[in-house]
Amino acid sequence: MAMKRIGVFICHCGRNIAGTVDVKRVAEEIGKREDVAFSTTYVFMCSQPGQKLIEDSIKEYNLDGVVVANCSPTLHERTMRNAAARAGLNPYRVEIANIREWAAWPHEDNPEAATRKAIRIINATIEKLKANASLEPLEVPVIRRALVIGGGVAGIQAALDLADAGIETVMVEREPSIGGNMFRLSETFPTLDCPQCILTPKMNDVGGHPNIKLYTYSEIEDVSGFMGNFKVKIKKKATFVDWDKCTGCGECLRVCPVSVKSEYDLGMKDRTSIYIVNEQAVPLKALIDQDSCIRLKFEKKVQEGKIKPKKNVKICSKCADVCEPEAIHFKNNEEIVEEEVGTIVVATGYEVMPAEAFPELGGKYPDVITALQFERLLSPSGPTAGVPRRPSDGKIPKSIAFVHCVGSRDPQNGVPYCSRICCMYTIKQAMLVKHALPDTAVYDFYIDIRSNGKGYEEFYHRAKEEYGVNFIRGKVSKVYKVGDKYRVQGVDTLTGRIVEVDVDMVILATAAKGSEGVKELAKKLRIPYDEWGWLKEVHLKLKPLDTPVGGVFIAGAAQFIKDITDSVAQGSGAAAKSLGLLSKPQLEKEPLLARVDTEICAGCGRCKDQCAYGAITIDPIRHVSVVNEALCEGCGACSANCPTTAIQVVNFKKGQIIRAVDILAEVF
Amino acid sequence: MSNDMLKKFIVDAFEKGLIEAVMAPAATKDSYTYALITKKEDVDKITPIAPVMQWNGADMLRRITKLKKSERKLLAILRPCESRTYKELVKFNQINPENIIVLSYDCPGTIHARNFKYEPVEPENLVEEIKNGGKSEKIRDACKVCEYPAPIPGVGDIGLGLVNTDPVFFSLSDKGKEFLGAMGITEGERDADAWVEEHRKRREEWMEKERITGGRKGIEEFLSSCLNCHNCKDMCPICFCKECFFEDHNVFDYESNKFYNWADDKDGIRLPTDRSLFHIGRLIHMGTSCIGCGLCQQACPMDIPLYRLFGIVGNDLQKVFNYKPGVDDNLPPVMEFREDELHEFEGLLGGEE
Amino acid sequence: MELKKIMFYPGCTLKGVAKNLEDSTVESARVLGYDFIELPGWTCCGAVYGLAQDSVKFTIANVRNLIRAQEYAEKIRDNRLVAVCSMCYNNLRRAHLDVMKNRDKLQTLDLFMDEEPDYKGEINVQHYLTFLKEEGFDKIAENVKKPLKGLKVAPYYGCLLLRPDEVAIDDREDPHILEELLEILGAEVVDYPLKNECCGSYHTVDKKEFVAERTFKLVSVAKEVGADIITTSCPLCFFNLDKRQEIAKKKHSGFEHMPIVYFTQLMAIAFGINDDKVLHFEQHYVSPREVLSRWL
Amino acid sequence: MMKYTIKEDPHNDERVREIMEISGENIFACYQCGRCSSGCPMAEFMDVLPNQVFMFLQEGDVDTLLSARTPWVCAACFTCTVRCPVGLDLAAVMEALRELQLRKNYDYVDPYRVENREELPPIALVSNFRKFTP
Amino acid sequence: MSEKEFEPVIVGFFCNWCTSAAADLAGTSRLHYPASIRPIRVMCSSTVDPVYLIRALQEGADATILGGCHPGDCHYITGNYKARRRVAIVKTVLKSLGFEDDRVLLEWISGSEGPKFARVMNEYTEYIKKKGEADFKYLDSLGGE
Repeated sequence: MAMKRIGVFICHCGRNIAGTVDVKRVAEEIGKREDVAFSTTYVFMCSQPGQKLIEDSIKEYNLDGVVVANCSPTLHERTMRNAAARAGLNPYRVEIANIREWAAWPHEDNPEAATRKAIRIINATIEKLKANASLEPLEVPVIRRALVIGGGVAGIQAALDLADAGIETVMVEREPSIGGNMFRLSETFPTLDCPQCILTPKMNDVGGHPNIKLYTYSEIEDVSGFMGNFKVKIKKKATFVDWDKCTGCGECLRVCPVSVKSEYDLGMKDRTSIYIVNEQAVPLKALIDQDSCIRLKFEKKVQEGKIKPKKNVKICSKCADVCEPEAIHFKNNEEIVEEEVGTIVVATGYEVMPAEAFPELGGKYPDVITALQFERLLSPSGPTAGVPRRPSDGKIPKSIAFVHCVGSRDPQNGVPYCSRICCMYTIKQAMLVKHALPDTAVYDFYIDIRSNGKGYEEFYHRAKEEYGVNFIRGKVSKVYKVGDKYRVQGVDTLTGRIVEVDVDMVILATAAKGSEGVKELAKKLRIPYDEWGWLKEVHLKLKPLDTPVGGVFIAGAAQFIKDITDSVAQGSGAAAKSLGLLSKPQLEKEPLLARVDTEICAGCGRCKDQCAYGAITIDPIRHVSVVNEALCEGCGACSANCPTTAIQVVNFKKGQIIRAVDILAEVF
Repeated sequence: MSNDMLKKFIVDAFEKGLIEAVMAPAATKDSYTYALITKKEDVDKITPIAPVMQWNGADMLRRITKLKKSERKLLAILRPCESRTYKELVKFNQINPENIIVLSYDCPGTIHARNFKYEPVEPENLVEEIKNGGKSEKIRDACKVCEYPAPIPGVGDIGLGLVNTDPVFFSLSDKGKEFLGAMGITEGERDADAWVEEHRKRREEWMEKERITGGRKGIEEFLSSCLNCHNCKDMCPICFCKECFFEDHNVFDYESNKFYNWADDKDGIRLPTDRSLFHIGRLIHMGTSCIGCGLCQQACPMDIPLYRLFGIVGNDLQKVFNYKPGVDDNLPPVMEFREDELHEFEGLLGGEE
Repeated sequence: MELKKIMFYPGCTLKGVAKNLEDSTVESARVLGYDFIELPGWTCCGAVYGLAQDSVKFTIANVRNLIRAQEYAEKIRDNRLVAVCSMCYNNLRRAHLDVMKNRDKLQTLDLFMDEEPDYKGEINVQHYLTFLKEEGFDKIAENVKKPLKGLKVAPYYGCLLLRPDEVAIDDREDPHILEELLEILGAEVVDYPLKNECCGSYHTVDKKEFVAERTFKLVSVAKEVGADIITTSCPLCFFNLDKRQEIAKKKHSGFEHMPIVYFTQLMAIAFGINDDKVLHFEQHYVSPREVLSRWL
Repeated sequence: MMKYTIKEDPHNDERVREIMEISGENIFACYQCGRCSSGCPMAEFMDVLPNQVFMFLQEGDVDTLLSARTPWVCAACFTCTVRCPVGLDLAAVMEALRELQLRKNYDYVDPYRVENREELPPIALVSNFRKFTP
Repeated sequence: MSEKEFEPVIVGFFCNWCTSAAADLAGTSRLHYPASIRPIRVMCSSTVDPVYLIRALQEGADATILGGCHPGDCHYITGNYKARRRVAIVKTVLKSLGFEDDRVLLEWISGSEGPKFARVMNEYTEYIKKKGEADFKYLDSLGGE
């Protein structure tokens, strides 16, 4: 039933509105409407007395609808709705007419036009309000479990915080061990802690936590459901080893005859075909890489019919032969498991562009490597035990050049943004080189040093003053090999001179991007991402951890490149966000959702394909559309595509909008 | 002749157990209507190739199968335009194609239902005309400028060739191939390209000439005799809504002051107010899927040549999306979207800034 | 064997100081089955492309050349116009792309040249290297009679085959097309890091000392990476790298000469041609005869 | 070393604008990474480095550039253009600086004083004269 | 009507997450644009039924603007792409019938683009002012010549 006793409350907002808009005249004009029972103005509607005025008026005039004409609804819609609710009026019978940002301010040069526009906006709002339904928030049950995708430091932190709060948490990590990029690092700026010392306790906590269910070497296959009720399919990739039996003793590694580049060491070291990622891996389990294993390659060829097995020929099974617990079975044990969770934290991290992407900077030479690769060479647990050596010949470098901003801040050849962590890790690496090799000369070619964190600027000065790192302001344009050396062709933009230096190694601080495959994951989760693979937050400043999909949060470098401090903070933040949802037995959901009038719906499916959330299905028996309210986000894409009024968003019905449009469009 | 042959084909199919029912036109006193038969003894009651198209046959199939798939094996004899409608309606979930075999033929076109009433034409006469590649002058506008007068591979299942040949059957789908095989019929060929091409040439010239231009004046004059009876919509097979948006009283009922305001502001208004908007709105809602059967025009009691409106604007819309309704396998433009497309519709002068 | 007719744009320099480039190009093409026909009525390409946005004067000569090619293309039914001089290639191709991208400019030009037919934009300007690659390098392999085994060659591209991006015949930072060709000729290609660095270009006219410095660097590095010889495709690069060694030598005592050859000369030699009328070694300041003696 | 007084907003400087118009480039996009200079084969012969050219322009000091050798030393090899992170066509800006002079009939090279003309490749001569003499 | 300077009526449909926010920001930044812009907030550009646009034009608007998030930035993931299809349909129908299709404007304006919002509103108003009254708004009336 259309409302007949509407109250209109026009805010002066001090002089913000009243200085331009003739609020008295507006109240008078609007008061003439038959359906308006009461209209008034007040200096600050959002103040306590202002709200009281609305509450009292609702009671006094028995109002069945309220329009508050004030500022943007993003600011005080909730305030006003709560005020109405206190007076017993359904909050969905309150609408905001934004006459400050949309009338008073942009037209402060023309008070007459601003006043007329304010009247028009209020009239249109009343037209829309009149057919508003009273609504109650929807209640959605909650599964009190959480999923964390990504086992880097942000994910680890999130999982531990959740698990410690008593939430059963599922963690899915793509690699065979958790630890992420942080575990690859040598030491961390600006404190120079070693991640092997500070991260392993946390990793072990995850591995042994009674509330954490860990799936490593696993990927998300499919996500369905909605906030509080997600169903997640997880693919456990084939390891060819029974992890229940494997003790991680490492005997198999000693006998495997195959040698391939180690992913964990970013190609700086070789590993065997059956391998354990590193000595501190969590879980500490062996797995076989089927692309390099002699036996599995042979078996695959036989299966494909490419070769016929000869009798009595023993194919390599050296690892299995030495495995006492008989864990190695060579069977493809890929498996899909299903988990139900209430919230999801996405902490998929980052990767860096490869050196090969920069041929002009010598990326094709073995001794020109990315900073992340160099981390392995600087790491005490790395292939060179922390004393950097040239990958090409194992020589100790007498001179090293670092190049900042390789691909970063370079929209033409890389990414437009600053990769944020390179300045600091380059300075750290320069310091570590000087630590390990005091006689080695270090040249650091930078454009700007960005050291905006606690203790960061001081750290930079230490490198300059105490460690003797040579900083040269100017971007390197070319690196090439001459004899045994690499010639770095740079510039010093401060003295205005061309600078050339021959060094033994060049470290490129290449640009960071979102992890590989994150876009596919984002599509499964229905969350937005940008072209470089960073996941998008709802609001950069105020909602940095939220995604538009309720119950899905992002943390750490998945959102944008971050240092460890920020990643950990975000991990905790996302955990807290999840806990907020999971702490309630029921979730409340805005009821402004699509509804189907089954009398009118012809079941054509035009709405179904418009729904980005998969909320619409066609009932095969009744042949009409059905909306899953838990999935619906209320965008209205379905409604706009419906050629009739069969599916509409509650309180945004077509008749309501058209009536508002009628007011807005009229010439008089 | 052709009809007799088709009837024989149908009897055969019944006997071989390949079908359990047939939907095809049947003569009435002054016209032809669609009929559903379930016994081979009833075959004589139908005229598979009829000179009038009172309804769009796909619309009839919609009625039969919308709620549940066809319970029996049904052979539907449809004109090429109807079989395109059939394919389009399957996409809109209005027809369940299971258990349906669609046969279409080189269509001689149909006579306007009202003209036929006063000046009947024997179906075989029309078929005779196309055998030599000609086409009667009496047939409807939409038929004269039909884009697809011949069966289209992938649309329907079985084709019957009549142009430049004695009747030949050929398959249009795997289902049709199987069917013909089971019937023991060898597939034939015939060359109708020139005949089709002629239609298309005529169509282009016609579209150029008959386009409604001039904006308000053009459309108002074109619709000046419109009764707002909505018959065009009722006959449109693509307008399958249960209740038309433009008939929703919640949306379109107004209090009197609104009417007076309009009259004040626009120096007088025509009543009813939604005459042109109804047609334009219908174009917006369904134009991308307009098959061009022309039944809107035939249904108009005031003889407004509506095919000039729906056929031509529909064609323009379909060009934008590079979509041929009832022919393409992909979804109708209103059911999908792409991330990188249509940039010419963005911004002030089209395209990026 | 019937030779396939292909339009060839020689450019001014090939008609004079770079006879060695012209003859070795035409001869090597003949071995491969192409008759390189000089584009009738060609005029100078203008050597450098005008970069001012508000001027068309540098485009006009090249569009006229393209119109000439358009006329002749109809006769031989092949719209490819092959140039071997990097500058000519760069100018013609950029003129083509420029007017195709900027139709207003083309209209202005058409107005300028009202006596000429309009340019329709269908001429495919190619560098000889691209042409060869498109036709298939295996054809070359079939014709190698004297593989240049053991000859250490530094491939030098210079600027204009690789920059700006829209006319680049290969990856601008790490091109390989010349390497591929040289390997097919049997040569040992050295990794020459300065292969895409500028030789100093036309400054050779009034700032030859600068150019000599470039030559010194380019030749020295070639030597350092183990090359016996540098190969190039541009007559200006050739001149600078070859002739300016004279000044380089005067300025840098330790400097050693290195012969410079066109890649087409190496092709000709590998194809078994040993004729001074084709190779014109007399035009070289640093004679390559000694380095190449094993194959001559 | 020197003091330069900025008298008006360089964004409004007529000559800066003219340079932007002739070159079609927004010189204010430069953020001084220095990659143009470090890659420039002729940089060692320049009195103002390419990156500095942009700083001078951004400060509105066109005079210094008009009397500088740099634009005339640029060989238009496009190394800077293709490597510029913000996509500036530096070669076109150098050309604009030359054009500013050439359009005032300023002679930089006298063709009659070129030595050994006959041994020089015609493309070198043509380029040289086209760049330098109006 | 004709004696006064022509003040166009432009109805703007602004999506809640981007263009409405941009309008808020333009207001907060005190950027001025003509009061001829008559705004309505909708949840998403994809929520706008093409009939709304046609309706606004017939009711008296000289032009309509549909403002949404930039491609790839839609709060509802892909709403703006759907909106673009609908605008394409409306514009094509208008053009096909000989109406001016530039009376419907589709713009991507993000929440941070207050200045762009004001600029588009100014430019479009100016543009429509030059064009004069819309033919479509007198559809089925006796006036408007």
